[in-house]
Amino acid sequence: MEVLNADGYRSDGRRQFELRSITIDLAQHGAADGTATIVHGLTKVFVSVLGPREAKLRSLTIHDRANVNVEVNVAAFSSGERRKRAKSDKRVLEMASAIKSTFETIIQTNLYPRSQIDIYIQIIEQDGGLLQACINGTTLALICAGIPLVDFACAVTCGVYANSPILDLTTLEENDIPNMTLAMLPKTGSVNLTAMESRLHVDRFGDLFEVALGAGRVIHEEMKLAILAKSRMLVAEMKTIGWGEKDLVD
Amino acid sequence: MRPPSPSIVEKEFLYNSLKESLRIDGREPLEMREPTLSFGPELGWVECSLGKTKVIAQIEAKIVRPPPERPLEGIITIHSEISPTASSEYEFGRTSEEEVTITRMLDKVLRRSDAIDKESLCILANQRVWHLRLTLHFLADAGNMLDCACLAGIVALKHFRRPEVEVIGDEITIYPPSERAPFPLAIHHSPYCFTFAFFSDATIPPVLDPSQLEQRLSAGVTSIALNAQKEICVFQKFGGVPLLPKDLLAIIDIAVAKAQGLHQIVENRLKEDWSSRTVEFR
Amino acid sequence: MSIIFPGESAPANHVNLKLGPGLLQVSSIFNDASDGETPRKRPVIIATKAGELKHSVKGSQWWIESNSRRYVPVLHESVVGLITQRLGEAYRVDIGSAHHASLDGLAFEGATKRSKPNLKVGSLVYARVSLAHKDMEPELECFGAQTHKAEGFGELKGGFVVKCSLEMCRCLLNPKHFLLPMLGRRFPLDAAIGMNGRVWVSAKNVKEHIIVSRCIEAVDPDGGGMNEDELKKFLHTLGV
Amino acid sequence: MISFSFFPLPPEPATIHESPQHSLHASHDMDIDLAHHFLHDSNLTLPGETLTSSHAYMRGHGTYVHNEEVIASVAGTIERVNKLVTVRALRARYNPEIGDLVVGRITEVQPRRWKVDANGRQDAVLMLSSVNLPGGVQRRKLESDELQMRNFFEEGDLLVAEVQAFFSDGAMSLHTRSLKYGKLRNGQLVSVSPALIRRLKSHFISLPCGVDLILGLNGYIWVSKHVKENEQEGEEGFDAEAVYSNQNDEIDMPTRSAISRVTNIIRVLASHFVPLSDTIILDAYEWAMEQDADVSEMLHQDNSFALISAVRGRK
Repeated sequence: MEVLNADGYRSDGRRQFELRSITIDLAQHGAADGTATIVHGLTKVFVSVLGPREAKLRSLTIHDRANVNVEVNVAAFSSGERRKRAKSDKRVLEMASAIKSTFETIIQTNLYPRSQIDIYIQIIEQDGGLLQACINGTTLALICAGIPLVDFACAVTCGVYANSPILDLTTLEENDIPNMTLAMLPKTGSVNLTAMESRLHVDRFGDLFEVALGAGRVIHEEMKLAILAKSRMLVAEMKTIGWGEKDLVD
Repeated sequence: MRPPSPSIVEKEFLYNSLKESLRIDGREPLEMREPTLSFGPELGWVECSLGKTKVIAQIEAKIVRPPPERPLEGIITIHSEISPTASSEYEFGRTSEEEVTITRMLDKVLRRSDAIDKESLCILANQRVWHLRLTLHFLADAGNMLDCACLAGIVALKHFRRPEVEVIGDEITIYPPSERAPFPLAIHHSPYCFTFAFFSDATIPPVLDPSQLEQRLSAGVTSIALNAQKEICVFQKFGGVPLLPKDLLAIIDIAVAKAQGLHQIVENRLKEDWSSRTVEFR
Repeated sequence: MSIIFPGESAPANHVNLKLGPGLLQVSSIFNDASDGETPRKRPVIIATKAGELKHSVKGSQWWIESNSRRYVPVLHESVVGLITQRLGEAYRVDIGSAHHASLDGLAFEGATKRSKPNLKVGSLVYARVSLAHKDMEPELECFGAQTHKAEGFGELKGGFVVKCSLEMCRCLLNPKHFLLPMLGRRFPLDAAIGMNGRVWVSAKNVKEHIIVSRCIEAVDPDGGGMNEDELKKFLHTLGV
Repeated sequence: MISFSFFPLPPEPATIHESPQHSLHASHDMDIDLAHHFLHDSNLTLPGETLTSSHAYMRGHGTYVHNEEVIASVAGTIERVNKLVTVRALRARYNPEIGDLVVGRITEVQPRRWKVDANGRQDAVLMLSSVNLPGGVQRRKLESDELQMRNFFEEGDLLVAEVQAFFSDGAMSLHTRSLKYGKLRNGQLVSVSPALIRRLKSHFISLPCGVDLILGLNGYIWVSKHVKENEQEGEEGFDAEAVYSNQNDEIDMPTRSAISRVTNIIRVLASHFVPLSDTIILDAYEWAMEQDADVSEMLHQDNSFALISAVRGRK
């Protein structure tokens, strides 16, 4: 499978630094505090956030901050062939603990002692960039839930083919070339998560980081636009039927 | 009873001492504890300890029929359950987060990185292949069991010898060590894992091979597994204090330097043990 | 020095015998065939721990010297505790024993309903065991038994805490032991030694704290087990 | 823990944000900061956006200070009140203040206190000493009261109470020591986002259609049968059986349909993020009566849009 052909196109027609199309739906679902669905190309993830709320198990509470709890559930139909994953599948558990520690530093947990913030991630379709979609979806859902964050966490996958970086990989590309998922904080341009499990020479990392941070900023833009659109819509709704002055005491 | 989190006195003392680049056990911030490797009677049995952290790795091989989807490759399985013997933090039955991290890291460092050539483990295509079973026992957790386990795993694989096997037609004869010298595994490269602990206070430098107190008080760890040929197999930073790319590149360079040194220590130790072993064969 | 193992009987008999840790009185049936009478029950002292059998000069007090790390609370022993939880008035304190001890908010010198020390979760206290019973949770107090004065008890601020074996703590409390005087000659140092295997140390700077904690770990029978001159050489390598 | 899920509501107007492929270039010359110029025209902000320098302004809710900059930590509207800058999140969990009227559900009975789910960050606490005891308002608390706490409130009971204080970790302490507070019956609970409920002079509302409303500031709203003035438990006639009884009165059909109609109105208004007040609910109710649409159909997409535009029209 040729990752990048002679005139610089990839197998799905994208160019080297081109990201897949992103669709973000921030509609409110059920009793969750914040919900978000994000689609990167064909990878679709639904995240719902509940909390900060009373912890189910008092033993899990921490006396000076909130306890972040992440659960990832992979739909059996999400990848090519149907595969029912056991509850104790180590790969899924590792992804959940990676997301948990990524957001434990971003969420201002010290504001909610002895409470719990639950993040439930449902993977609906996967075509590469799974951890990327989960992190971006979680950022959106947390913001929709009104939970204070230090910054967005914007994740992107990047690989190396013929010594030059490639962005936002599909499953085929992920299985073929060495790749890494990277999550960054746009405000400080610092890296919060890196996950790489394929062999790559040390010298490639320099420009890999640089390109990945650039891509992170672009994804940051898309997420900002989506949230602003929703915020403006909510504000507009509240303004049209304003308050009769007489019955307001403020 | 989960061990209580460290006291405020220990927390403040650790931060102050690290600000002066002093560590409680007298090491430099970027100094790794000297690994001591002691080998068992059989080949493929090693007890590796970093300071008081101790892990035993042991390899068994048996011949099995390969799964239909991979007829030409041998099978490597890794068993790494952390029992309460390591520290009261771990409970039977419940997989702790630490155990998930270690198990996944071993899988990435020893299996997914193709450190061992699986084709060489094939005896007779889709008939008989070698099944290597690496079992790890965690004896004591004095911090950074991850690096200790990875080191024990790779050293055990390098120390293991499998019996010589001859195939005529589809008739397989296995020669016990007393008859023919046992065969080492085909190892492409040997990756070593290095874990750095970072702290929320930016003035505190990152610390290599954290002790238990440093690990518990750190604001996130970053693990890098790489071989002596400067190829990184795993680069894993799950959350913790955000770092600028230049800081990440800095610790990569440190890990590269450390890998050379560690590789040398392991090779010498293996030679030492090999020379002391008299394998007589008729 | 006679080593005794669990189950062996100890030659301890005295009119008012006092048994220390590791010894147990059991009444076992002796069919003492020699004097032909019916078997009489005679109290026998057996050991329940392995260690060195020791007795006081007059032979009225017997005990076994053994080393362990799990602390069993004993009345009026001073311990270094870690506050793990605050329940209304009282604190729950971890002293390394089987159960958490409880320390009342008013168990401090001069504490009244209004003015009482406000300890946070995670702070260290030096306290005296005021209740130690095998069926009840141990209780602590932060003042002397008779004088009700602080006598050094209360919150421990700054410094560093070292974990070591119980025997090491007993050695440190023994004035004739070489370690503390040797360190004291090199730099000023104060320490709160808890019988529960935790020693709080306070010195001028970080380097000295590290030296003290490494020396304690080196001399600890469970750790390095160094004697006096080995320790001198070790101190020399530390540049002190 | 009993939690509520909504009647399947029509999704809000499309909040789907599409970004076609071609616009996404991670090339380095990506300088048009689309979101940036949106930010300036409205006083909306996002986490990570710098608001002002921390010398000029004091930081309030929804912000934090880093390198002498006040930075937003939530997505919402910026409010600058002389020297204080705060960001009010559009949709967030209930942020309690002393004196707030809240509706809650008992989740647990503990020694001398009840734990109450009040849509807060932690379960609120209702001390036994903060409730009215049978036999006169001023009666002192007895030992026997502690043993029969379930005669007052038990798990699952709904109540209306007032926030009287906060614990050190921010948990609310409630009290029901007034006759208008206490156990709720004869009605239905609906939960909306707390941002839609503003502080009103009185949160006890009687609609002319024979329905009483309690707008809890924590977003829990109780819709119940109207209780006439004289029937309400008078000051002196305080009898325990009435206040803590779990028995619903007889409710006739018209009142039942009125209650469900009002509840559906609230659900439709909330799903369109329309702030709630008695005038709006009453307008909507009159409109709904004119359409004499069947109560259950009110939640259908077209009906709810019709209702919203009608209510907007009458403003």
